[in-house]
Order: sequence, then structure tokens, then C-alpha cells
Amino acid sequence: MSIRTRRFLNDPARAVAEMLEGYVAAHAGIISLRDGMVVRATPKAEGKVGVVIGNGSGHEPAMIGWVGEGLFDVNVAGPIFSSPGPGAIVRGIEAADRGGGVLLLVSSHAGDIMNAELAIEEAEDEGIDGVEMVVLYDDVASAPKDRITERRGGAGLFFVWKMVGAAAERGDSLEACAAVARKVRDRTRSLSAATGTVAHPVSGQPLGDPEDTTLSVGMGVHGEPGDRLGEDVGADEIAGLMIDRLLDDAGLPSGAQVGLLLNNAGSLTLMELSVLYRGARAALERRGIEAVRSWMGPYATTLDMAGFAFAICHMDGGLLELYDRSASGAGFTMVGRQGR
Amino acid sequence: MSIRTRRFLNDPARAVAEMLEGYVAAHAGIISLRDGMVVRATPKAEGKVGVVIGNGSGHEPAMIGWVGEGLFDVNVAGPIFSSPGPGAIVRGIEAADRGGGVLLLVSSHAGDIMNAELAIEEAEDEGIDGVEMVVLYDDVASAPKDRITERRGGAGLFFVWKMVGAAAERGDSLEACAAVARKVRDRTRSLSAATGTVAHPVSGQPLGDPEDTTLSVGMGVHGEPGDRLGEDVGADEIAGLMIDRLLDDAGLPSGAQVGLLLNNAGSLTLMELSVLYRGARAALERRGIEAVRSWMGPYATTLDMAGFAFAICHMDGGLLELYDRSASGAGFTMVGRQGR
Amino acid sequence: MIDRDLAVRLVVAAHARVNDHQEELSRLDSVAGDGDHGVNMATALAEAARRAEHDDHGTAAGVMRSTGAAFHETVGGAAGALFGAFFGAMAGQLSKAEAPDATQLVAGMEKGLARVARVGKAEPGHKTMIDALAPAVRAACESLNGENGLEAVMAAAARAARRGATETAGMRPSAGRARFAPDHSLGTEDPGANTVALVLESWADQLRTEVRA
Amino acid sequence: MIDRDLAVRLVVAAHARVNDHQEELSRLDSVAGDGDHGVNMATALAEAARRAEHDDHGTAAGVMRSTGAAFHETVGGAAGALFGAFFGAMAGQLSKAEAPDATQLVAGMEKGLARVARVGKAEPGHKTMIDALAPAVRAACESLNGENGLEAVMAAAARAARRGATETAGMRPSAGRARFAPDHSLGTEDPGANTVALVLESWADQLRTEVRA
Ligand SMILES: Nc1ncnc2c1ncn2[C@@H]1O[C@H](COP(=O)(O)OP(=O)(O)O)[C@@H](O)[C@H]1O
Ligand SMILES: Nc1ncnc2c1ncn2[C@@H]1O[C@H](COP(=O)(O)OP(=O)(O)O)[C@@H](O)[C@H]1O
Ligand SMILES: [Mg+2]
Ligand SMILES: [Mg+2]
Ligand SMILES: [Mg+2]
Ligand SMILES: [Mg+2]
Repeated sequence: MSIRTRRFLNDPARAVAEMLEGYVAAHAGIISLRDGMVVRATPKAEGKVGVVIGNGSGHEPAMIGWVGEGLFDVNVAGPIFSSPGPGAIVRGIEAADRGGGVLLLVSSHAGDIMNAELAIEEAEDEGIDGVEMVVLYDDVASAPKDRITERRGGAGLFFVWKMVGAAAERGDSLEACAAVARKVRDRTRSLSAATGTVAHPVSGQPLGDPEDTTLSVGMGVHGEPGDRLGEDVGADEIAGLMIDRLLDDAGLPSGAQVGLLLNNAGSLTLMELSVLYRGARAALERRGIEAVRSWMGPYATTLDMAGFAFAICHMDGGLLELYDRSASGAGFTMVGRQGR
Repeated sequence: MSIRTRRFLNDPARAVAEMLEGYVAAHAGIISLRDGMVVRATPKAEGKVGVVIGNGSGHEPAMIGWVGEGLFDVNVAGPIFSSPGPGAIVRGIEAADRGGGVLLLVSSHAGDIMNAELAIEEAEDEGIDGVEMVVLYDDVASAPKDRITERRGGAGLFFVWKMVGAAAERGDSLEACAAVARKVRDRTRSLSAATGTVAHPVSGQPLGDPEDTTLSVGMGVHGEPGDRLGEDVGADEIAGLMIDRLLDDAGLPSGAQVGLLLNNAGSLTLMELSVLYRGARAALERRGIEAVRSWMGPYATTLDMAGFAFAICHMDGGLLELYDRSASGAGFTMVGRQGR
Repeated sequence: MIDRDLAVRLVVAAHARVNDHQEELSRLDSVAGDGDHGVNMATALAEAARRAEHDDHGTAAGVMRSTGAAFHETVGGAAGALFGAFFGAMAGQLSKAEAPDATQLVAGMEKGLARVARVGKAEPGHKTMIDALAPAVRAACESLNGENGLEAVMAAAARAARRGATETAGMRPSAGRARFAPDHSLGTEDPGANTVALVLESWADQLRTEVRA
Repeated sequence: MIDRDLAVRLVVAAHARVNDHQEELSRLDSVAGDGDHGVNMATALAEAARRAEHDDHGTAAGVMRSTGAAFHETVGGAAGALFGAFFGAMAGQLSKAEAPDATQLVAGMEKGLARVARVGKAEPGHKTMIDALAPAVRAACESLNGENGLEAVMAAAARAARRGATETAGMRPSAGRARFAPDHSLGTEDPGANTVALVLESWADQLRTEVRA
């Protein structure tokens, strides 16, 4: 297996800008483009907490698809796989400010954190206050549990986005919203797997070895390599060992209720996702864990990577109530409680 | 570029059955599995028209994702790329029957039509009546306009599913629902394009030449080949010539309002889709056509094909009202009017 | 006489033969179709053989009916519908006779061809299974009129089917999926026509072996 | 004296050099990172060179400040933040002198290194740009203390940076994306350290050419 280098673009160097134009035009009732940023078409009510994220592009529908009611107020999209710079993040903070303070969520990647920290400094220099920043991580493969803060952000952060968005929309204070972010983060674990790799649209560089078809578990959202599994491992076995690793790391007791997210990293078929999901549910059942909510589809993609990630979020302490609140972004619509 | 033959499945021969189990389990509030068929979790009110479709698998989220309120009542999924047989379709008709008659929609492909016709014969033999069948087509590449009934079904049929589902949910009669199906079909045109190909999960056969990276316009939803475009054609140009061909075929006057659908055939990135969408909007504007509603994402996939399709539907004569009605399937949720 | 046991042996022979060629059949279908014909036919015939051996159908007609049902239930698609129709029509014809013989079998093939033509609406030259089945039925009738026995009749049918299948390579398709790219399949034989040839060849071989034994 | 025009020529030289090596830099980053380092650096320096040539900054400090901004505005990511920080700190130092000379430039490099270390929190040996930048700053200080001129100081810095970049091949990363697969990048040099070496080499070459001319 090798990778697709031919892409349907105009000038790759303008791909992100043109993507934003096209995506926003296709969802004009929900989002609009301001100063290169994706913002809600109808701003949140005054006095409520604004929620912002800056991130590299190439992970769509994250994060452009999660801007909307009950979700983000502003998404500052950087170049492909690169966080935006501090100035852009400061403008995002300003755009999200409705007078109730602004929560800047950061998925833990070196560049994202550095640029966010520089942005906070810049904002302070400019006299902007009422800004809180929470760094989020969930990927169990990226650091051992005793160094949990060194873990990187993965697909499971969708649980955080969803619930923080709901809390802010409900009118929770900045402190309360930041507490929700930390609480959900601490209850969330993810682990990814992929076979093959993708090519960077601008540099054309394949990430890792394009001839390697081994299944790699613990790969990062930018194609950073992980551990390798044999060729003959079936979907049930893969799902089983990944779920076991997540549950062991989270230390969940039998009887616990979790949200289960199965993320498509890009080009997995819904057929494969569904078969993997079935395997994950069986693995959860073996451990006495109940999946009370599910989400299966593309969340944080890595272009057209043939991979996926499982994430679980321990849904205790009022989280279910937050999860079930309505949300409406270009990439995610939920009307009250949906499915399970 | 070559193709991915390694898939995350257990036994490929059981892939469709396991997919249905997994998909339904992930969306338990919306759909359930009965006798191997995907049915609504909460049946439609009695006396209303049931809407059924049978089709080959490998096109997910079509059609399993379009079962739900305001959409299909029953989806009978066949093997990969194969319509189900007549007996299964008859059981689907029975399951959809709420006393108001059943509309069987058929996407025009040789096998789908034959099995549907045999099913209608079988149903008559079994004394089931009140069944109407409408054959749907939209793909302008598959036959010239003067032999329009020989065209095959493509991604644009989503417009039909959506609006027929809305009419049936509203309580329209069987005759009226069938009329909506024909009316929307006659106003809909689609055209697809892809580069490279996919491998059949069971036979392992690549469809077409896996070494051929030429962009092919007019490819079928099962990888049937089309015309070839040069390597150096950019997204705007591709979108422009495809939209022009659709508008020419539909013969739409300047000022017309259309729904615009951009379908992801499998592994296209949302970045590429968004850039192509932008190009299509510009092409429509050049012809004075207004895109009043848009839908961009995976609709009818061909496993992980790197391709897409554009479809337009002329939204006149009350169609917009039907399009905007709420719908809620596992793969599509709409709450009143959304975006544009 | 074509009794239940002979019918079972014919279905089992057809399955074995098609199964051996399943990759080739899928490959033929991948050129301008969706690459599944071999899988479809092998799956359906495996189920047909399983049912034929395990169920108690009593008559050859029963075996043929359950074979047709296996095509309809396991495969669907174009070839599933058509082979199902073929075996269903054949069963209808065989059920009319107490002790069906070569004459009934050929009449069954004629009925099967007619049903396939009605359901599929393809004509000779459209590059489909019809292009193997129609000459096979014609050859079987002629051989029967020449007062040949079952073995010779089937051998003639199989030869004609193979010739017909080979000739499809030079045709441009007007039916089935391949018709959307008519030039693409020039030089490649039609997969369904090949299945017809394989099935009839397996029957001719089975009958020859039985006569010799 | 390092005036506005010399600063512009240094930025233009850095862009030309990094641009020539952009594929190699992206390739280095693709081994255990996300394959974009060359694109990032070439994009940022192209914008920096464009601004340097077209805007009217007046002073060398102004050119360095706008170069830092170009990194922050066009690229972001880890290296965007860090190189932006480097040039920003350098600008702050240069702006303190009326007519900055080699001493100020080296002081600016020291301030830049300190800012990079503060923002990135990486230490020497973590396989990052620090492993080229830290030895370069040290070598520049030593050369300056040896009373060498700007050309020689920069030549010493460039040599040390190159040596430092080469040595990163033997390190296991503890910072940046590559740290998640520490063994994967063994034997491969760190991309950011290479950019540091390339930039300083381009400055050394530019200064040598100017002195000789
Ligand atoms: N209308 C038709 N009439 C007769 N035979 C047909 C027709 N359409 C398709 N076929 C036969 O079916 C074969 C393809 O079968 P198969 O690949 O199993 O089904 P599908 O096309 O649904 O994937 C073709 O090679 C052809 O012989
Ligand atoms: N914490 C850090 N401290 C110093 N340098 C770092 C740090 N993290 C990353 N780098 C440098 O950045 C380089 C990668 O830059 P680049 O690929 O452009 O950014 P990104 O990792 O965001 O894609 C690495 O080679 C390394 O030299
Ligand atoms: Mg990057
Ligand atoms: Mg098929
Ligand atoms: Mg086929
Ligand atoms: Mg990088």
C-alpha cells in the first residue's frame, strides 16, 4: 500500500485559506469567516463565556466543524499541522469575548502550547484580561500515567469540547467552564491506530515509511509513529486490546458508565468503523462497562490517514447532563439526547 | 498511488452482517436491526406511507444512515455492491407497511432493478398490495439526455430520499409520495470524479487499474470507469467543468435556485471537498445560479475511493419546503432549516 | 432419469468448478464492473450445494428450486437475480414431469433462458450471460433433435456456451454495469457468460464421468 | 555597524539558503514528526524577506522584529513560535544600541537563545534547535572575547551550529513531536537544529562575501 499524493486542490499553499472559504460558504447559517477565523454566525448571548481554540489544519472537521451553538465560539485555524501564531490567537480571544471572560482550550502539542502561552502574554500586554487557558490531553500512548501531563491531545478531546461548549452556553462562569474542561479531560482516555501513512499536502512528504503497512498502535494525530502489531490481527482483537488498555489506564470499576468515541482518522470505511465499534462494545461488556453514549465518525482526522482511535470518557458527576445538551455546528448537530 | 487492501475487519465474508450490528448498536436510539434489516427504532405513525430501499453495501452511510424520522423506514442492505435478493426486499416491504402503502425506491442499477421487479412480483403473489416502485437516476455521465431513463443512480439521489421521506412523514398519500420521487428525480443531476480505485473487500480485486492515477470523470458508484482528465487540472477547473456539464444537461435558466450536494466518495479530505465546493459556487455564480441549500460530506461512498460527485437539484415548486423539514437518521440530522 | 441425487451431484459439481475459477471471474468483472462476480457466484453455489446436500427436497425440481433461492437469498445483484430466475424457471419445468429426462432438462434450460431474458431485458450481442446461454440452449435442442442422450446433449451445450463466452471478448456491452464504459471491456470476456460456460462444462463432465462409471 | 541594509541582506540570505534546503528539512521532520519543517521555515523566511525588502523599518532591530512577526504570523507551530521568539528577542537587544555592532549581535543571539529556552522549555541534549543554537552562541561569545570581527564571530557560530546539528543524529528526542517515538529518529538529525545551522551558515557566508568585496 502506498499513499495518495495527488489531491484535488488549486495551489496547495492556499489550500487552508480556500478550505475555510468553501467550508464556511457551505454552512452559512451556522458559521462565518471573520479575519481568517471561523466564528459563529449568531454570536452567543452577552455575558457568557467565550470558548476559543487554535489548532493546525488537516484535522477537519476538527475544529472548524465544532464552531456553533453549544460548541466553540471561535476557531483559529493555522497552517496544515501547525498551530496558529500568538497574534492570531489573540485576535481569536478578542472575537470570542462576550463580556463573560474567554476560555482558551489547547490540545497538548508543543507548538500549540507555546503559541498559546505567547498569546496569553501578548493579550496581557494589550490589557485584555479574563482569559483562562486549559491544556488538554488524552492519548495514553504518548506518556505513562505517572507523567500524565506530558500526554498529547487526541480524538477523545471531543468530549471536552462538547461539554465545555454546553457549560458555556448554559451560562456557567469562566471558572466553572475551566473546571469542566479539567474534569472531563481527567476522565478521558484515547488510543489511536493506523496502517500506512499520508503525505503532507504542501511539502509532499510522506509521514513515516509509505511502504510500511504494519498496523501501528499509538500513532499521533500528525502521523507520529507508534507500536507495531502483526499483519494477522483481526478487528475484534485490535478493538479488544485497545479498549483494555484504555480501561486499565483509566482504572474504571465494573459498572462504570462511559461515553465511547470511535474516531475515523480519515479514510477508514464506515464498514470498518462499525465492525471495530462492535468489537469495542464486546470488550467493554467483558469488563462490565456500559457505553451510555456513542459517537462514531470522523472527528480529528489526519488528512486521509487509514486509521482510527478509540476514546472513552467516564460519564459521572453530571457529565451526562452536559453531554446531552443541544449543539449545532457544521460538523455536529445534536438535539437533546441522541442515541446512546 | 495504489490502494489499500488491508482492512480492519474480522472475516470479510461476515463484514456486512457485523457492520450492521455495530452501526445499529452505535445508534440505538434511532435505528434497530430486525431480521437483518435496518429499521426505525420508533416506527412511523399508522396510516402513513412506508418508504423502503434495498441496495448493495459498501456505500455507507448510504443507506443505513438515512433510516429514521423524515427519512427511510426500512433499509435492506445487500452484500457488498450487490442489491439484496427479491425475498429480502419483500420482507422489507412488509416491515415498512404502516397501512398507508409502501413506496419502494430503486437506484437505477441493473441488479437493483431486477431484484426489485422480482420482489414486486413475489409480493403480488403473496397478496401484498399497495406497493409502488419508482426507479431513480441522476448520473449524467451514464447515458445521453435523450435516453435519460437509462441513466444510473448516483449521489444526487440524496435529494430524493430527503424529500420523499419528508412527504411520507408529513402524511402524503402513496401516489403523492411517488410523484415527489419522480419530480425530484427529474430535477436532479449528478456527475462524479475519482482518481485511483478501491479493492473489493471480499474478492480483493482492485476495480480498474490500481496504477492509474488519472482523474476520471463520470465514474460509477461501484468504480465503473469514466472519461479521463489530465494530471495538471486544478480543483477550480474540475469543479467548473463539472458544474457546467450539470447545468447544461439540466438546462437551468439564470436565476434558478438549486440545492448543491458535494459527495465524498470515501477518502477525500474535507480540505479538498471544501476547496472543490468553493470552486463549484464560483461556477454556479458565473451562470447566475443560486445555491440555496448545500450538503457536503460522505453520502454514497464507494468504500475508500478517492473521489467525489457534484449534484444539483432544481429547488422549485415547493421542494424547498420539503427539503427543510426536520429529519433524523444516524447519518443525517436536520432541525428545521439549516445553513444554505 | 434426472432424479434428486443426480441434481444434487450437478449442483455440487457446478459449485466446485465455479469456486475453482472464482478469482478469474472477479478479475473479469473488475475490468469494467465491480469486481465481485466470482465471489457472488461462489457464495451462492456454496449455499446451493449445502442446501442440496442437507435438505430433503425429494425431486430434482426441488433441488433446482432451492438452488435458485440460494442465488436470490445470498447474493442478489444482477447475476443473483438472473441465475436465481434461471434455476427457478428450470425447477418449474422439471416439476411438471414425474421422471424428468433429457427432454425436460433442455426444456428447463429454454424456460430458464426465457426468464433470464425477460428479467434482464438483454438481447444477444449485449455482452451478457445471454451470449453463452442462448447458443447453449440452441445447441442442446439440436443435439436432442439428433436423438442424442443426456451426456451428448450437455456436452454440445457446454461447447456452445464456451464458444459464446469466448466471443463476448469482441463485444461492446449494452447491459449490466459494464455498459457505462463500453470500450473498457473490449478484449475482456463477460464474467456472467463465463459462469454459464463453467456450470455447463461441469455438468457435461459430471454426466460423462457417470456414464463411463 | 549592523545597519538596516545589512540586516535585510542577512534575512534575504537566510531565506535563500533555507529555501534551497526545504525538501531536506521536511524529509528530516517526516521521520518522526509531521513532515512540514522545511515548508514552515521557507514560508516564514519568504515572508520575512519580502517584508524586509519592502517595508521601511529604518533599523536592523526593525528588520529583526518584522522577521520574528513573520514567523508568528505565517507559520505558528513549534518552530514558528520559537524562531519568532528568537528574532523578537534579538530585535529587543539590537534596539538598545544606536549603531549595533558584533557585540550587540552576539548579545542578541544570547537573548534569543534564552527566550527560546524559556518558551520551549527544552534543555540541551533534548534533540531540538537548542542543540545547534546553544553551542553557536557559546562559540560566538568566545570568538568575540578573542577580539575577532563580525565575520569571524559568525563563522565560528556557524561551525559550532553545524557541529551541534550533526550531533543531534545520535540523540533521542525529549521535546517536540518526535519525543513520542524516541527510537524512530535515532540516526536522523533534528530538523530545527539544521535550520539554525543553515541560517547561521548563510550569515557567515554573506558577511565573508561582503568583507571580501
Ligand atoms: N441485463 C442483464 N441481462 C443479462 N445478464 C446480465 C444483465 N446484467 C448483468 N448481467 C450479467 O451479470 C454479470 C455480472 O454479475 P455480477 O457481477 O455478479 O453482478 P453485479 O453486476 O450486480 O455486480 C455480467 O457479467 C452479465 O453476464
Ligand atoms: N520544546 C522545544 N524546544 C526547542 N525546540 C523545539 C521544541 N519543540 C520543537 N522544537 C523544534 O522545532 C522543530 C520542528 O519544527 P516544525 O516541524 O516546523 O514544527 P511542528 O513540530 O509544530 O510541526 C524541531 O525539529 C525542534 O528543533
Ligand atoms: Mg507542524
Ligand atoms: Mg455487484
Ligand atoms: Mg459485479
Ligand atoms: Mg513539523
